[in-house]
Amino acid sequence: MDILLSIIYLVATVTFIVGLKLLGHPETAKKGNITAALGMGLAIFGAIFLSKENVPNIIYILIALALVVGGVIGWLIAIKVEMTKMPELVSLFNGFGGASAALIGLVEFGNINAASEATIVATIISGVVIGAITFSGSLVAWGKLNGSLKSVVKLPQYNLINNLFIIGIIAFASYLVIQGTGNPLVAYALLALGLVYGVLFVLPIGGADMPVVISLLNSLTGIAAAITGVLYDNMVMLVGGILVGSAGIILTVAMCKAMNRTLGSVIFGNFGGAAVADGVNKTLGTITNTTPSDSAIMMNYATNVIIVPGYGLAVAQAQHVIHELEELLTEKGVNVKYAIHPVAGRMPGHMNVLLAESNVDYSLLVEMDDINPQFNNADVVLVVGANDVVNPAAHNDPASPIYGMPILDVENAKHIIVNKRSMNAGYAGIENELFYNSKTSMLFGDAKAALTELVSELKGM
Amino acid sequence: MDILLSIIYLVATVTFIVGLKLLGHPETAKKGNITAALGMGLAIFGAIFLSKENVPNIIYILIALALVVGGVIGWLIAIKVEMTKMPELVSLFNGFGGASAALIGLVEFGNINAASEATIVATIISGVVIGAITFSGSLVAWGKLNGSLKSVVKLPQYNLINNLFIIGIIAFASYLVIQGTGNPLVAYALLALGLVYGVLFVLPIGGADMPVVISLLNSLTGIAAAITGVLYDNMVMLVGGILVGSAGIILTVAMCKAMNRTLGSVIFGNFGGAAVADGVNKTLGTITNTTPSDSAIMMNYATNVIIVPGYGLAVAQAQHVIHELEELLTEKGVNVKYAIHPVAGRMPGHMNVLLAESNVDYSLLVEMDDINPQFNNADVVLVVGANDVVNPAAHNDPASPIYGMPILDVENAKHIIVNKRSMNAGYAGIENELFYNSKTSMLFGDAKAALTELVSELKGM
Amino acid sequence: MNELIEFISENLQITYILILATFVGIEVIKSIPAVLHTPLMSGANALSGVVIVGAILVMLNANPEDYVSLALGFVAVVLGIINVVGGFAVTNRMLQMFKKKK
Amino acid sequence: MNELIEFISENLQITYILILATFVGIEVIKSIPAVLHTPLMSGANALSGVVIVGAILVMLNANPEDYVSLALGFVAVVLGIINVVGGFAVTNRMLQMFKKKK
Ligand SMILES: NC(=O)c1ccc[n+]([C@@H]2O[C@H](COP(=O)([O-])OP(=O)(O)OC[C@H]3O[C@@H](n4cnc5c(N)ncnc54)[C@H](OP(=O)(O)O)[C@@H]3O)[C@@H](O)[C@H]2O)c1
Ligand SMILES: NC(=O)c1ccc[n+]([C@@H]2O[C@H](COP(=O)([O-])OP(=O)(O)OC[C@H]3O[C@@H](n4cnc5c(N)ncnc54)[C@H](OP(=O)(O)O)[C@@H]3O)[C@@H](O)[C@H]2O)c1
Repeated sequence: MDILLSIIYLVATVTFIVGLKLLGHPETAKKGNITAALGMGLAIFGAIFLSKENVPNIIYILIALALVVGGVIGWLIAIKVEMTKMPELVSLFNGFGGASAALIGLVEFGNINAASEATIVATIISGVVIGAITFSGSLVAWGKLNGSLKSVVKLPQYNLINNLFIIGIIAFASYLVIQGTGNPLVAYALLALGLVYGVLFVLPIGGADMPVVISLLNSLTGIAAAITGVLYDNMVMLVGGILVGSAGIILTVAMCKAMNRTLGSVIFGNFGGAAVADGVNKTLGTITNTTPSDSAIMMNYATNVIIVPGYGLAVAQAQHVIHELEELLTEKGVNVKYAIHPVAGRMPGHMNVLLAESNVDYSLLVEMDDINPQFNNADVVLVVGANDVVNPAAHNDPASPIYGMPILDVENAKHIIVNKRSMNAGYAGIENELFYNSKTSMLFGDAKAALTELVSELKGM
Repeated sequence: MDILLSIIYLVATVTFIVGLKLLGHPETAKKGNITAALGMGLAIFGAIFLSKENVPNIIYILIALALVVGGVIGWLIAIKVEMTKMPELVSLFNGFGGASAALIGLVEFGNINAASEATIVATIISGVVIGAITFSGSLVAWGKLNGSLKSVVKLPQYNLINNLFIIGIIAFASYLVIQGTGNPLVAYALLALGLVYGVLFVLPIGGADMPVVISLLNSLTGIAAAITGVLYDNMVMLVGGILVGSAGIILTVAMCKAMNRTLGSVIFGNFGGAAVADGVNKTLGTITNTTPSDSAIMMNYATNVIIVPGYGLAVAQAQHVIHELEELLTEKGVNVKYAIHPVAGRMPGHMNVLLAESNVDYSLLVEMDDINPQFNNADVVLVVGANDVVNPAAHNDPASPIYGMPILDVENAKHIIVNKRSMNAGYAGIENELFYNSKTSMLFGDAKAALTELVSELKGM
Repeated sequence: MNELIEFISENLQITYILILATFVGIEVIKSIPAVLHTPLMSGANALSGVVIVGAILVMLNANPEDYVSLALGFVAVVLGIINVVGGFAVTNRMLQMFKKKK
Repeated sequence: MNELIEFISENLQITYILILATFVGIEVIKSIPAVLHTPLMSGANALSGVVIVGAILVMLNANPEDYVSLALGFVAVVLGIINVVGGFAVTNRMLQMFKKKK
């Protein structure tokens, strides 16, 4: 193997590790991304020009064409898409990576012959299957997130069916490895099985759990890349793939933990998506209604106001109005901050991304652990489209599915105004005692409409 | 290579990694140590019985003898030595590891012949040199810590001499690698050079900096082990050695950071050890003296007392008296806690180890970050033999060598009693404004004597 | 089980590399703040596009007459580079959102 | 420089192992509390005693008539095992000091 190429791959691998490390800290994250991207460029460059000599020119032309076409497409999608559509985009891209791995497997399958080693056959087959699963799974996740695939389709006994299905695939693949095969059609059969399993796997999982699923599928793509690396004895694919694979698993678990769930309950479905409200019959007391103008008065005379944004703010696309509200209050001498719960919304960092879109000053966004002691001093807390992340059941109802999840302690404030459209539950599908608290007033209505009214009332004061 | 042995080495390597990981958390540290020890036992077992067949019995007998003799010696030293003597013990053990690496190099040097590859020659030579440096360096560090080597010997221009010396060794070694050698005496020459350099390297460094030096030498031993691993193509030595090498470097840097020093200033000597008091001529005001009986009265009527132990407590071996004092006060209804600064004393964790020896309840030891906000509520702070860790210059004198080091904010308490023998400086060799604070009273005397008096006064109340 | 042992004995160093890389991946990621989960996922996704190196190798090794392999390889390269370029670009955009404004 | 490139090309996988192990060592240790510095140093010291494996190999490979090698190997094993046993035992004792009393 060419020594220069080896060193290029080595350098690229190191940039991947360093890039991932840097990505883990807010201050260095951008640098990390660029580092890893440079390493990737280097690896691609090396692969094209140093792997093989005497390649016909037509092949170089085709590769260049493919790179330009794909590169432009990827770039355009990436810069055009709205910020709030990013998770589904990641899913789509991830699916493409999986498809690429599956296609490589397909081609290499054609080169299998009776003399092929079992290890080689095993890597090719698992590349095809894993690639296919990530491809179709990612596409389903993408569809769910962007709304084209609304419903949660649960076959009866879907857990059993899925498990049997994957066991069947593994058995078939093992048979092929041991017996060997010459028939290229078998490769397409494996591909088809993988595709079907990917759909079956993701379909029953609730839309809100998709970030976790995407992270899991992402980890799988990494493993597919590592397998391809074993096939070609290529270190950058091997190490890079394993890195993504193991980092992805840890990330998946971390995401579940932040939502107070287990990976098992996400995959085998406990409450995500189609869950039914729990304990709706319990009498929790009465609720107090308020109007935009009353709310405006209250906030106008407050010293400290904390805004708690949630999923509803994103749904209503009310990030610009809320920013206007915050600026207006600040002008009037009110001290305004945003309380950011780590899993508010539907993806980690959702609120940061959303509010950044409307140019909210980053220093006003306060993380949960830092803001919690400040609720004591808050005169008014405005909860906009958030529900689970302010549900006191997490503290005091051991039977609640969110029991133990850290929440924003809005109850400690003097007054709480909650804006949502109805008394419907949030993601976890449970009642929220907070709404019945004597300090709480409910401001019903779509977030955008209600906040717009609030702002115009405030302007008139 | 025997597959079983490979797997044993693989498992041992994994236990090393997992062991180190577990060692990094207080709750799992003990498990980590045991995990790594089991892995080491496995590796040794595998090396003896699976590396080679048809070894004469006499050799097995000799190995067994060596293991028993060394094992018993190591075990006895380890369990007999006083807790406060542990750092020097680590240094001694580390020196033995280095010596072992050097001896292996010596033997292998005899097997070098004209046909030996340059890589092999290079590994053997560096094994001898690095092993020798760690051996003699560790012994000097050991001597300094246990007091048998008191003075800081600084040759004139020692930094220059040391650097020239090591460059000379490297040049000589490179020459040998390139030219090859058959003369076994050369090996002894290398050994001697390494031994001399180890002494030269450690001798000018102040005794108080020894923990840092030991950590650095420990890292070097790891590298020596890794080099030996390359020589024998032995993975457990290779990976284990590199792990210790890189972890040791990070640990060394972390230790320096906790003391607000740089590694460079430790090695090339800024203030460690022989530093002269700085700004002694500045007039800092007057000091207030107090007596054991006055101090006893003050503490008797306090609600909250915080004890700040420092290096002087260890010197005076007053850990038992202070525990008695604390128990007495607690009986009288006073709320007593210990404030533990991370670098109080002369090794990290020194105060924990010291106070644990006298059975102080672990939950009374409060780390700096947690205790600092509590000084506001403290009626009396009793500083026993601590100096730098309570020096406000770290906050407010940018010219001070300790500027920027986090300290215990004892100044916030209502009264401060400081026990030490004189107005002498501590490790950093600088004046301490705290002693001149109007809230501070000085209780001069050896810590053990003064506290014993204090306790008997208290008993009489 | 037997296959696994065989693989290890034949690829001992690869096995070490796999294990060490797994540890690096785990250690590097654990204990990162929740707000960075999404950019990190996106960045890791871009990295998994390294599979494009394999797609390039497929094309380089393909016989210029073997249209099926060429076509599959071509598609694989296109999809792979979309993953890489799009992945890094999206990550970069996300991270831009996190930077402190003055 | 040339030697380095030669070493890398001849021992490519070893190079990866070295680099990855270095990262593991760094990542595993960073951000540990200061009180654990001493036990950790002690534990790492015990681990560096892995050099005893080399000492054992020296003895196994020695010719029973070659007294010099045997003697040096013997001493190396003794010193190495002192480092290992003593190191783990001391670490254990230190850690015992840290455990919560009831
Ligand atoms: N961030 C993540 O990574 C992530 C990923 C997956 C799941 N999750 C989960 O998602 C939840 C996030 O909590 P959350 O408090 O942000 O949201 P939530 O608990 O899902 O509640 C959102 C609330 O917003 C209201 N809403 C919806 N549309 C609205 C509109 N147009 N105007 C005003 N209000 C509207 C809804 O009530 P109405 O229908 O009555 O209006 C709903 O109760 C957590 O349970 C978390 O575990 C988070
Ligand atoms: N912990 C570590 O890992 C480590 C390692 C190396 C260096 N260091 C450094 O060591 C220093 C530790 O600070 P520290 O406040 O604990 O100690 P310190 O600043 O060294 O001060 C100790 C004080 O104790 C007094 N003393 C000595 N013997 C005594 C006795 N028998 N009875 C009563 N008092 C006695 C001395 O004053 P008199 O002579 O007047 O009595 C001295 O001022 C820091 O600068 C730190 O950076 C720490």
